[in-house]
Amino acid sequence: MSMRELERLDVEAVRKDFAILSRTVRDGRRLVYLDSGATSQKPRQVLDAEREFYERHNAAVHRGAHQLAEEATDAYEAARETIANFIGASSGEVVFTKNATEAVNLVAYAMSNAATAEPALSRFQVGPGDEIVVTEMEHHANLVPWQQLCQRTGATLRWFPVTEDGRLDLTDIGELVNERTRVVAFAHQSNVLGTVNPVQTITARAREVGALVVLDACQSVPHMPVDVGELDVDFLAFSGHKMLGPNGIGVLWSRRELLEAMPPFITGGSMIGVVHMDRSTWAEPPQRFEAGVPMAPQAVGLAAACDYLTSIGMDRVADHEHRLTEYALDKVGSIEGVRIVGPTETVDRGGAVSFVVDDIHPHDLGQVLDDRGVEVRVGHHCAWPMHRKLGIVATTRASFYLYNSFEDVDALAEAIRDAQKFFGTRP
Amino acid sequence: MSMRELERLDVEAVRKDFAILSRTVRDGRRLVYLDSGATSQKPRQVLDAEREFYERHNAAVHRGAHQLAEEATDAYEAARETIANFIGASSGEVVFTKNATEAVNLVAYAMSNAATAEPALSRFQVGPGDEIVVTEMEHHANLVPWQQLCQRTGATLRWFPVTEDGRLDLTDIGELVNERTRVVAFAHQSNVLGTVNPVQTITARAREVGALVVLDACQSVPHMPVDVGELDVDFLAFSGHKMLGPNGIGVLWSRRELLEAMPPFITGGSMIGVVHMDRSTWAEPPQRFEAGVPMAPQAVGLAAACDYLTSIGMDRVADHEHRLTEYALDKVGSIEGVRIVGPTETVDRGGAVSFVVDDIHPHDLGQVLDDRGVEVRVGHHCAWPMHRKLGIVATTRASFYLYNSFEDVDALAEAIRDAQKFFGTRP
Amino acid sequence: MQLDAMYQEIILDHYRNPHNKGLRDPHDGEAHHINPTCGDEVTLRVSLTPAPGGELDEKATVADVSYDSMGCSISQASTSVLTDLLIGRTVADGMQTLDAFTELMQSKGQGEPDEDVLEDAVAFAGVSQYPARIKCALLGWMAWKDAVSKSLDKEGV
Amino acid sequence: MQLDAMYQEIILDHYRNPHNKGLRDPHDGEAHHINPTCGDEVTLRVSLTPAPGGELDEKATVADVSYDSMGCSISQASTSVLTDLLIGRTVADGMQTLDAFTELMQSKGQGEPDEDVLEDAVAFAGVSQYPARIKCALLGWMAWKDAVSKSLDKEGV
Ligand SMILES: Cc1ncc(COP(=O)(O)O)c(C=O)c1O
Ligand SMILES: Cc1ncc(COP(=O)(O)O)c(C=O)c1O
Repeated sequence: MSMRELERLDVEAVRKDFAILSRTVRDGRRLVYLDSGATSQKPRQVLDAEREFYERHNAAVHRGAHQLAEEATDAYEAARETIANFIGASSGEVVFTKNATEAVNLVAYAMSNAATAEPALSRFQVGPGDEIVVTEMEHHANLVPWQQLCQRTGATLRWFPVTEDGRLDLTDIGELVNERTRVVAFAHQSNVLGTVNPVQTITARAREVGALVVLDACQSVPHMPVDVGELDVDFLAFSGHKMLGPNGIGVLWSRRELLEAMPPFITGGSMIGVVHMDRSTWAEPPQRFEAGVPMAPQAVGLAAACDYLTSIGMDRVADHEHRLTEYALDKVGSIEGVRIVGPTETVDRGGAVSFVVDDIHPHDLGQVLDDRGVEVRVGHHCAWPMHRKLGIVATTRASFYLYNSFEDVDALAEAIRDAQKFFGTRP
Repeated sequence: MSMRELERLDVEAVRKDFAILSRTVRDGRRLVYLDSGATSQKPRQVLDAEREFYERHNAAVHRGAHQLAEEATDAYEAARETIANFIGASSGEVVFTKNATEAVNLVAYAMSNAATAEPALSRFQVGPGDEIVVTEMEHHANLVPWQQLCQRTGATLRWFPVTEDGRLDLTDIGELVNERTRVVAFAHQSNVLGTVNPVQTITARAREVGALVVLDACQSVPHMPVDVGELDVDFLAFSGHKMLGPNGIGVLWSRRELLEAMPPFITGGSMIGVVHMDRSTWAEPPQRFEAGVPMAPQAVGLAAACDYLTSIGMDRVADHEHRLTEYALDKVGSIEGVRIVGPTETVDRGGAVSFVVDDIHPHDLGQVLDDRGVEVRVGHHCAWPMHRKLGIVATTRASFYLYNSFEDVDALAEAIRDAQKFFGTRP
Repeated sequence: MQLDAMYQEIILDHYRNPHNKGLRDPHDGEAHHINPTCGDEVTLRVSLTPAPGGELDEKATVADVSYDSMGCSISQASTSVLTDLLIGRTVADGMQTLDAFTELMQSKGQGEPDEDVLEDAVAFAGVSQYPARIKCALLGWMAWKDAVSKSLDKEGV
Repeated sequence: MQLDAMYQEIILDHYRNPHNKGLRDPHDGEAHHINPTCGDEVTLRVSLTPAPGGELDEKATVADVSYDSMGCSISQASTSVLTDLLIGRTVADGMQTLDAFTELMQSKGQGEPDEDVLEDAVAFAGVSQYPARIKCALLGWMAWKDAVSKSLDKEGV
């Protein structure tokens, strides 16, 4: 950050763009939405852009030659360009999927498809003796697809352990990532712990052994400036719905050269070169990976979300969340009987704050919070093995976004104390 | 139909619900949208339902315990119920996908996944010596995934030929569908020819040999009453965007018992039973097949589309299109130099009317039509092998829906004659 | 406040002082159930006594229900209430009670529970207003159903 | 009417009476390109003459371009115009013309084509307003580029 401090984000102004934030819940309580890690709310600019597409330009993209089809195709491809710019990529490197989960599966299935295909695809092939490395803090979306790839191909899954304080244990990286490793897949930022992982250290080792690097950026792209040019990974996956965009759209980014070499995943219309009854060839990327009529209105909505975030500035969004997180770690962490799960300092840490409260099960805690209008998530947050490793069944997670205010954190802290009173675990 | 003739559909009233239909194209021409076979337009009721979800109830479904998450989950599951009812199914048999293409791929990949899994899944396993039967009139979406399944497993692809007049040639059905056949996949209605295929004849034979039947209902569910109880197929796939619903949502229907036995396709969050680092178990269907945060707003929109169609009555929609098709076959078919590709009578035939015009390439024809505001589709319509079989490179297709009027057909016929004049092929 | 409707005293009592908790032998069937959304678990055992001269069938009596579990107040309390309700009843009666309880849970707060059948379990009526918690309330009951059917199966073989 | 801007007389003339059509020998390279959205095809051959004392490189002269094709007026006419423009020119000149033509196609109707370079091909300016047709106009040109690069490659081996 420059000398001049970053101008602060105007939360009240931002909140006006989100109609849902002015509704009440449970007997007229103000909605305190602290579940953006699961899905974000959408500003009217995004909803308007999507609706405008439907009401003015709707047609099947890349399939028609009439004016509506032209306009729809233009809108779709312009959206791709905007989204590519948002992550410092070029548009030919951005593939649209339905969510990040599909994006990770796309890579994992392309790899097992390569296993039964021509030898030219050997860089994507895995089999017995090969290893795939993940981490113990992965979301199921970046774990189960790799388990399944191993199951289909006979490769072996290995993983970085998580330390007690919620960081990756890289002690054995030299052994764990070795010449048998074909893929290293990990989260940029943990959706439970908030931990921002050391991309460069891991990527550097992966490069030494020639492994492909898959980065789950679901919790980073929405919350901090991300530039694929700086990251030096091979694949990057994220979801639109977590970054103010519509549901039903996700992104797989990869280097052009890799996409050009990679076999397809879902097959059907619009992804083909030539089709005969018994064989087909493929279109160039990104089309090769976008079979069927795509989610053009959602792409347009996601581009509007990128524009919205850009107009505020991702630096500013990150700064705002950083301050909220600092405040929450302090406010919530200092309540007697509350323990933060994950790093307690804001270094290399984003705005997912998970915690346990002595003698109150997260489900029961969540119920009291909900009764106070405070909407958090309880459970294992699709990171079950990590909870098991930390010896916890479930946690309560508050996660922030640009529309959250310091009062939201106050409401959270107060509701936690209410729950302690309600269940009689604290006076 | 009963004695009393079905009350006619009020096209003018319907058109008022579709904002886009009142726009103009190319220098102020009235928009004559004849490309609903590619994608349909959306009534405001659908767009309103989706927006209402975003502005009132948006949250990640099946993942939260707070009020918004409850409301979102209720809305999502109520939508599933509505959509299930629309096709005479129960909601536990309806799986949401991003489009019909994903739905077909889901079945094809579940089958190759079964091939590397426990023997208990043998009913889904295919391999060398096994056969999969499709037809020569399939859309790429119901052809390429089966080619790829064969490629992955060593099974053999076979197909029903298409006759000169655009019907399936069932002469060799007894040999083609035999005891080696594991799957028979075909379109309920051709997206190019309009042909409605004899489901019962094919299904009866498939049952004799114990093959699974996959029906591509992309062009039937939007246009005629479809009841899975009557069809006796195993899988049915269709897309929301072709039936007044949003993009980004499709449906795979299957019998509960099959879904319960079938292994998953895309893996990740919300589709699991228990997750360990090295292995996972699966949730019950339909969740098992819906990994990741789903497209809940789109499901809600699609349910609103079903409600819209139900309120008009699918009988009435079918009747309206039937009369439009009859009129178009006559009006367009009687222009000198025009040849209809596909059945020229309306028996077992839906409202896709494809044709060729002597000495005018479809691209050039489409250009003139577009100039007159008539939006049709030109090309192979993702049915390239069928065009090759019929000895045609490309066709021009007009396809109808409930918002099309007889004047739209007149505009089409007039524009075709204009094109003949423009290119000097007719006086 | 709606919270009180949900967390009735009876529920909190059972939660703080669960009845019949701990795994015991002998048992005829055991089931382990997990709530996949939060990871809560229950291991539950059933011991049955055949009706005089009969087999381990619907007419058998539930001699004991023992369990070990980890979870929220609702799942803990409902399993505790279950043991009170079902120990000493016939399997057939137990299944009826299960049906009544399941129906109550699905009533979205509109159910009128039969206190003669459900006894303390009527306290869970408020839970039915919170769809995400219904699974919690049913966790032990589903395990019971499973454990019983395993007990009967075993006899069947 | 915008149609006339697109279907200029020159284009329709070339469409009705294509120049240099038909596959001829000898040839140094051949390419077969297909437009995947409509199935239109072109097979195009290039015959090169090395510059005096030189090899088949950038300085070689395009001695002949012959082709067989199936497609719409735009793809037919643009391939015909291509042959007129490129036969007799050096490969380097041809590549420059290709670049100029590609740029024109991507200009969305805003291009100001250099008539000295593009000659008859300026008639295609109107096509650039119709994104779906740009592929048609470029089909033969892409095949030419491919066929030339195959010719040069061959020499390289
Ligand atoms: C007959 C048929 N099958 C499959 C599809 C594929 O549908 P989608 O592109 O929505 O997946 C279509 C439409 O494109 C179709 O008409
Ligand atoms: C870290 C992380 N990875 C992957 C996902 C999966 O995203 P989606 O469900 O949108 O596919 C999520 C969110 O659920 C996440 O937080």
